[in-house]
Amino acid sequence: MDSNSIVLNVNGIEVIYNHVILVLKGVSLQVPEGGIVALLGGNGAGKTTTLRAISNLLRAERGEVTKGSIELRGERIENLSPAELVQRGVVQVMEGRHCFAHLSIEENLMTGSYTRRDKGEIAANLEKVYTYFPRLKTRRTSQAAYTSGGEQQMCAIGRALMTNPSIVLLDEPSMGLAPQIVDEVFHIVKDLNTKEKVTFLLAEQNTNMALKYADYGYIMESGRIVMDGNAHDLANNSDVKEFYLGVGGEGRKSFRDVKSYKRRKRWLA
Amino acid sequence: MTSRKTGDVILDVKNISLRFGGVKALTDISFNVREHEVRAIIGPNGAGKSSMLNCINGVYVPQEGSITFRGQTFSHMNSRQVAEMGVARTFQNLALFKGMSVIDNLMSGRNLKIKSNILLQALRWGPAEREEIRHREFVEKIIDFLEIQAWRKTPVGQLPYGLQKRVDLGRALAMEPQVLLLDEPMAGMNLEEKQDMSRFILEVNEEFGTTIVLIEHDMGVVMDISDRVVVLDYGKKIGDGAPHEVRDNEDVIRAYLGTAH
Amino acid sequence: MFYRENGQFKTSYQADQQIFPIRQDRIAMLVLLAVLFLLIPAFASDYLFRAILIPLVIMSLAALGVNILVGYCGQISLGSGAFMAVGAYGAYNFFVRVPDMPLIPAVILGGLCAMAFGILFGLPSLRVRGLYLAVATLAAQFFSDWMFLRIKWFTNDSPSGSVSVSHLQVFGFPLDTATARYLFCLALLVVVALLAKNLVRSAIGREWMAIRDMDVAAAVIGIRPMYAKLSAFAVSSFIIGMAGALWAFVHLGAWEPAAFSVEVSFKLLFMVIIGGLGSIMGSFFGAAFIVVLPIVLNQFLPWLFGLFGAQISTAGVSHAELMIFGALIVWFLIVEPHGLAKLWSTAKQKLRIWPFPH
Amino acid sequence: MAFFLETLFGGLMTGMLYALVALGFVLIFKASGVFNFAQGAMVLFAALAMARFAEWIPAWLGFDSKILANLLAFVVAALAMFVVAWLIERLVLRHLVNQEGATLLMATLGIAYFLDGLGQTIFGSNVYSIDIGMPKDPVFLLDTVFDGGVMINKEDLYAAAIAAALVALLTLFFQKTGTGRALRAVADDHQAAQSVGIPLARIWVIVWCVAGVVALVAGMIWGSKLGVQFSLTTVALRALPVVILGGLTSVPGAIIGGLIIGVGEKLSEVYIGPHVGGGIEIWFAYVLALVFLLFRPQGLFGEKIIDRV
Amino acid sequence: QDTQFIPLLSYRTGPYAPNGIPWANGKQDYIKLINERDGGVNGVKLSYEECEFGYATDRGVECYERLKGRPGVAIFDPQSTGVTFALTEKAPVDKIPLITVGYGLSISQDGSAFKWNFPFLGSYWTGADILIQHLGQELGGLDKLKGKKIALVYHDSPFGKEPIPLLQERAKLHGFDLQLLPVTAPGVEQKSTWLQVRQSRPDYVLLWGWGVMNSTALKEAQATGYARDKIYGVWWAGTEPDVRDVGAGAKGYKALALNGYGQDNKVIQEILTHVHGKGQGTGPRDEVGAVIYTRGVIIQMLTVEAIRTAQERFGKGKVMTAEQVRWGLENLNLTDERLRELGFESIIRPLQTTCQDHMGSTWARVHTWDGKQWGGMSDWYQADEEILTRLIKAGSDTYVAEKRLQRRDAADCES
Ligand SMILES: Nc1ncnc2c1ncn2[C@@H]1O[C@H](COP(=O)(O)OP(=O)(O)OP(=O)(O)O)[C@@H](O)[C@H]1O
Ligand SMILES: Nc1ncnc2c1ncn2[C@@H]1O[C@H](COP(=O)(O)OP(=O)(O)OP(=O)(O)O)[C@@H](O)[C@H]1O
Ligand SMILES: [Mg+2]
Ligand SMILES: [Mg+2]
Repeated sequence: MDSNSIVLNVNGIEVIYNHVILVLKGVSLQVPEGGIVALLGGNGAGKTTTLRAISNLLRAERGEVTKGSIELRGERIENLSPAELVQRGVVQVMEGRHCFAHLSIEENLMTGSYTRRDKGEIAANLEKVYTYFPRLKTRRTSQAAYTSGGEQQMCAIGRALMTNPSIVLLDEPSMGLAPQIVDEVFHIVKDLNTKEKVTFLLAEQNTNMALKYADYGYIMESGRIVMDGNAHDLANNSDVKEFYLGVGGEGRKSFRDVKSYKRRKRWLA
Repeated sequence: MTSRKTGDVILDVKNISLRFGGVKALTDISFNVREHEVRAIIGPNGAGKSSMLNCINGVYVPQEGSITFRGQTFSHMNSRQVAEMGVARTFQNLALFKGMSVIDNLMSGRNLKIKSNILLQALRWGPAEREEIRHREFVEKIIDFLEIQAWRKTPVGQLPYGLQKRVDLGRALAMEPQVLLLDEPMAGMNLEEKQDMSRFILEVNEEFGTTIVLIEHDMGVVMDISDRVVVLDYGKKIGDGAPHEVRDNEDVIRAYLGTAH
Repeated sequence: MFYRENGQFKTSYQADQQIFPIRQDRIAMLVLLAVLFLLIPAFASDYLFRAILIPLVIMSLAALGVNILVGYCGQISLGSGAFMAVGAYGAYNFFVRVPDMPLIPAVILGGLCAMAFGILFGLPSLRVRGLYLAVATLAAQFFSDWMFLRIKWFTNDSPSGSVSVSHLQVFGFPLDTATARYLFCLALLVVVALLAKNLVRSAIGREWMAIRDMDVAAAVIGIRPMYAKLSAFAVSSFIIGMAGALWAFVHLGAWEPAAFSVEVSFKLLFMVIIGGLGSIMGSFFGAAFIVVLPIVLNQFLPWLFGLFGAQISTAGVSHAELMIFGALIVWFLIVEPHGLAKLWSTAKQKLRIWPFPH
Repeated sequence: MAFFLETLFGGLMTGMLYALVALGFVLIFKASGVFNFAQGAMVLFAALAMARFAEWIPAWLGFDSKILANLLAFVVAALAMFVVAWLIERLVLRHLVNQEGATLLMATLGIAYFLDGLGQTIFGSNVYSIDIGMPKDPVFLLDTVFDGGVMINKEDLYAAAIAAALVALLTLFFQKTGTGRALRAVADDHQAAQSVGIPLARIWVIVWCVAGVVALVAGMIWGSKLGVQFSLTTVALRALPVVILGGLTSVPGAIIGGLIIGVGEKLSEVYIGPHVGGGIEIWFAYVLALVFLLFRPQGLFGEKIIDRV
Repeated sequence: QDTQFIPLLSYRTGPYAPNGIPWANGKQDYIKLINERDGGVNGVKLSYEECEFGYATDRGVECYERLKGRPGVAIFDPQSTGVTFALTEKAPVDKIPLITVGYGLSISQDGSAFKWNFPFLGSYWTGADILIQHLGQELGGLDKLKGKKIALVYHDSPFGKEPIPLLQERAKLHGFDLQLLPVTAPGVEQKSTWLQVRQSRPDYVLLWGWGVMNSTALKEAQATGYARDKIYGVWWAGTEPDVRDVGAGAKGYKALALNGYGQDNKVIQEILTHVHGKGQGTGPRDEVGAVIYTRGVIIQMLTVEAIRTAQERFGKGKVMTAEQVRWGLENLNLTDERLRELGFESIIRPLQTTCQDHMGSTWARVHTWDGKQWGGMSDWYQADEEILTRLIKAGSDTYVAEKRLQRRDAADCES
């Protein structure tokens, strides 16, 4: 990766929750300007934790970066507040939606424009979100708590877009979305990326989709990066194929047929 | 679809309509579930799938329609009755008991079966303790089955999402249900984990003959493991049939699948 | 270094389900009990008993009761003072109206009165939740304040409304020394704590916690919210009622309704929050914090100032005491929001992996 | 009839005074989901500051205009409340982001103790008076219609007017500005609010400042009625059913709740009290609030309690 | 052990601090005076320690437990009704006398049942009795009370409820109407109480309040237009903090005066010279001689005189045990002459206690607030023996029966 185009540089960070639970054990990753980087890995690998460390939402979870550094365009950001990061264009879409339950969908979206001052810009952003997610427009007056899971996910993504970000940390955007909308979300990502040069770091379980749209990928296991490479290379790696894409040697396996047989991942050896 | 036999209709949903103020979550939905089958419900976001499950287990009260379970017809049941009749479920937005350990979460699924009264429990004396241990043994089986031994005593709030989903399933299984309602059990999982989950579901279905109603957005999973599929869109039923029939249905493609599949 | 659980394998679920599955914990517990029952009575002064230990033990009992309701079942209650009052006056009425009523049955009957009262004021919990429920319980509090002031029958027609008891005895032994009183309260506390611990790790305890954590899901797995909530109110107010009876009979001897005012309710709630919601142990820590700390500060501060050659007036001490107490509460919460019990278990966790940092 | 009217008016006026204290609770709850146990302590602290500075400032500066003294004292007391708010955010709230309600409640209790101690250390524990020239004597209206007229207390009338104005102002603030929305967002989910760039620190300082000023106004009016001394903190306990009845999150709810509670407790004490020995108003207020809650568990104007799986 | 220890319970913080502070200061200053001027009691220096309890009963009991074991401890003044009730059970066990000047249990005047309680100078029963006598005198005879209406606005606690039996007795006797209006503690909200007063228009209101309740009551009376000069307070409602904040609004309000006050009294002058003059005053100088400050001084004087009396019997110049002090308390005889010597002649009336009578004197006066200060002292009244004795006998009989006590016999009186 070309080092001077790096916007986000995470360097050997260690994260501890609650003073005792060590979760990240020296994670390093780089996100280039205008790139889409995927962060892959199983449950509990530490993807969310990595994103939280970057956006500094960690403190609210009683977590702490104890080693390493995080730089945004050369500036150390470990001590900036999340709000200051949003000012600098870094926004995180949190896993599990976290919509403001008592606010209507539209109010939820409008909270995203808190750091924006220009009325015209806000209106335009709102319009943009509604064109991306027409479903939200029809539900705009409902209280977020009473919308369906997928609608809330859309709302959370839309809310982040309202901040006019330059870097979006997307945590499991496809979770709970219908296939059609999943496609759409990734299209939107691509769209923003090419048209507005928004950089994305996305943690995803849907490896298939993620590698299809990303330029570069990191794979995490139990708090470490175990593999990284171009999206294309990763997609062709045989381990990745078997464990994350479901296409072993003999093509896609049916979910009905995977029985107890399991091959150990090489990097766990 | 090997050794299992699907039996008679065990659950019959008739003309259910559900409204929240102006929002029509469900309009005149009817479908049935046969014993021992895996029945999937699919549909775009906000179609009313979760609401449908909520009607079945008494969380929501539909304005119209009735539900017949094992020959008994109800317009509304309370959750307790539903649970007593052997219907268990998992939740889309995890509804685990966050402050409790994994074991306690699963044990709470067995509460309906516990007979000792409060005094015996306080003394933890003879029969009460034996009963507790009996249930604990059952729960341990589920823990082994779901491969979550290592987290037995962890408070579930601290587990990663995917494991929480497993615990949620475990809690439902602990009820030894005849019908198991699963609301997006595989959301937020990677392929390997989805495979595990599918395996769990199928094994439950095959070994205990549990009837399964499944909401899922991963079409791969739905196509592979379900016997019949209902498709909802904006609260209306737009399709019902075997997976491949549904997949080729024009309406379904337009409303839900999009072109790619 | 020697605090390890590895090497201790459980061969039965029974063994695994013990209250203290780790051997070192069991030994520590036995030592603690020995200290409490044998060592302390041998050495403690009268002041320590009457002013600190007895109130501490009784308040621990009450906090335990409150914790069942608030910590385990998640129903915020500010009516604990009322439950204590009902327990105290209930026991009192049995005590003076039934000839030769011994202490233990009176205390238990007082607990039962509190239980009935608790269930009555627990009814709104079926509909009202959270802070809103706190108001329902405050209604109980103010109602009981009024009731024991106004309805003469409860106070055996004493004109001022204050009542007193004497000639306490347990199984024929008079409870007249501080040591005897302490041991009596402590024994009751140990028994109740054991029963309570059994309850919270049994089916009913799981029902309470399920209701607390996610009531809709609890209903779906067949837990009846009504039964769970009301049983929590019943058990909790029974224990609080007994504590109230002890507070009145054993600690105060003579009391007026103000002894169970709303401040007591608040204090009890604070004990369980600062100690740790949903932890039996936490109730004791919390009680110790709220009961003992102000007294310690009160005596320690003049000494501290004296060290620097400064004089401080009693008013100054008690203002400083308030400020330090407040600051300590905040500080502990920042260190560990889930209370002292959690802090304790984190410490144990660290000890277990010592000398490695994580 | 005249007496009934007097009781009614008395209740309404008392209710407005409760509402003034209730407002402080509502503000902070709305903005952070915290039930601020320190509200009573803040009222006392603010009132003490006002009362004492009104004495000290003229002494320091050597003038004796009462109006000027009160004015300056108000400003200085408000500044003191700003400092308090800022410190609370810095030292307490900032470290408790995303914690549960019970934890935060407890923290405000710590703050309450601290303020009680601090206030008495700085300002003393005696009775002090705030004299802002409120008229103390009653006026009698409609004396042509009723024998003896209908008595109304002017002081209450003024106080009620101030309370109403404050409420109108705050309602506007919440409804019409983006800040209002941000506050509600923060109350719902601290972490998510942070994630979209809402600066918690600033929001909290603002809200605690506003709550501090509300406490000051409440303290000033109650203090002028009762004298400034420790028992002012117990006024918070009287305001509690008001907040709950009106809904923890509703500014206008505080007023309506106040009026209902005020009237309810006065009528009950005057008409039912004598038959049962009197002294019932405080529990009656709570029971009244409870009855309303049974019909609307979130209070009259509170946000609906979300209940969904 | 060479000093006599006097524990001082006090509340300089909390809801009742405005009254608690001068009270505590007076108590301390008198001890200082004795040590400074006389070098102690017959050479036995007095030591003391203050324990702050914020008017909370449980903290008060803690203070008691903490201080009761000190060497040379003489006596306790619980300073609150709640603590008095709690200690009444404990004192006989610990053998420490309780001195409650002007408060506490009315029936504890009966020394044959309450060996350890000393409600000197008056109880709420004597207070209520004197108020009624005063009203009778104002009207020109107790018989004029017939058909009158008197409302009792009282602090809803044992303190406020104590006078009720006596007033009921008197109401029966003279045929006046007694209306009871409880005020929930601490008494910051009294609108409905005073609306009821306005409705029933009683001829007089008796105010049995404490702390903030008093000033609130007077303000509310003003706000509802009830004439302040028809309001009569108990002696705990007749001090400076009760009315200072109301100022002119309370003009004409009257209250019982248990004691004289003001800086002219000799003892106060001596405190000013020997204590404040040497920079050792506990509180501000201008508070010396205030009503409740002086009450503190009286309490301490009674304590000191009890020690002195005990020394007469058990050995001059020795530190007395609490039991011996109790004997002193029971055998006090403060004649006019003695009071003059002590500088108390216009503060209290002569006082003599016996084994049966632990009160010693039931005299009190009524004074008036003129908008700026207390004054306009009436003559002394003495409570009606006949009524009191009857009530006390009945009350203490019940008590003795309930506690299964023996009334003290002549031998015990000698001990
Ligand atoms: N607040 C917390 N307190 C304690 N431990 C935590 C906390 N949050 C996460 N963890 C632990 O940190 C580890 C990594 O969690 P993380 O959520 O980062 O994983 P993830 O890769 O995002 O997983 P998933 O795909 O399930 O979202 C897990 O083992 C989890 O138990
Ligand atoms: N309690 C409620 N109050 C108001 N509206 C509701 C409520 N529950 C559901 N709805 C609405 O009903 C519709 C159906 O919701 P439901 O949760 O059943 O959708 P779903 O099919 O499960 O969607 P998803 O796949 O996104 O989870 C949605 O538009 C939702 O907003
Ligand atoms: Mg994650
Ligand atoms: Mg759904």
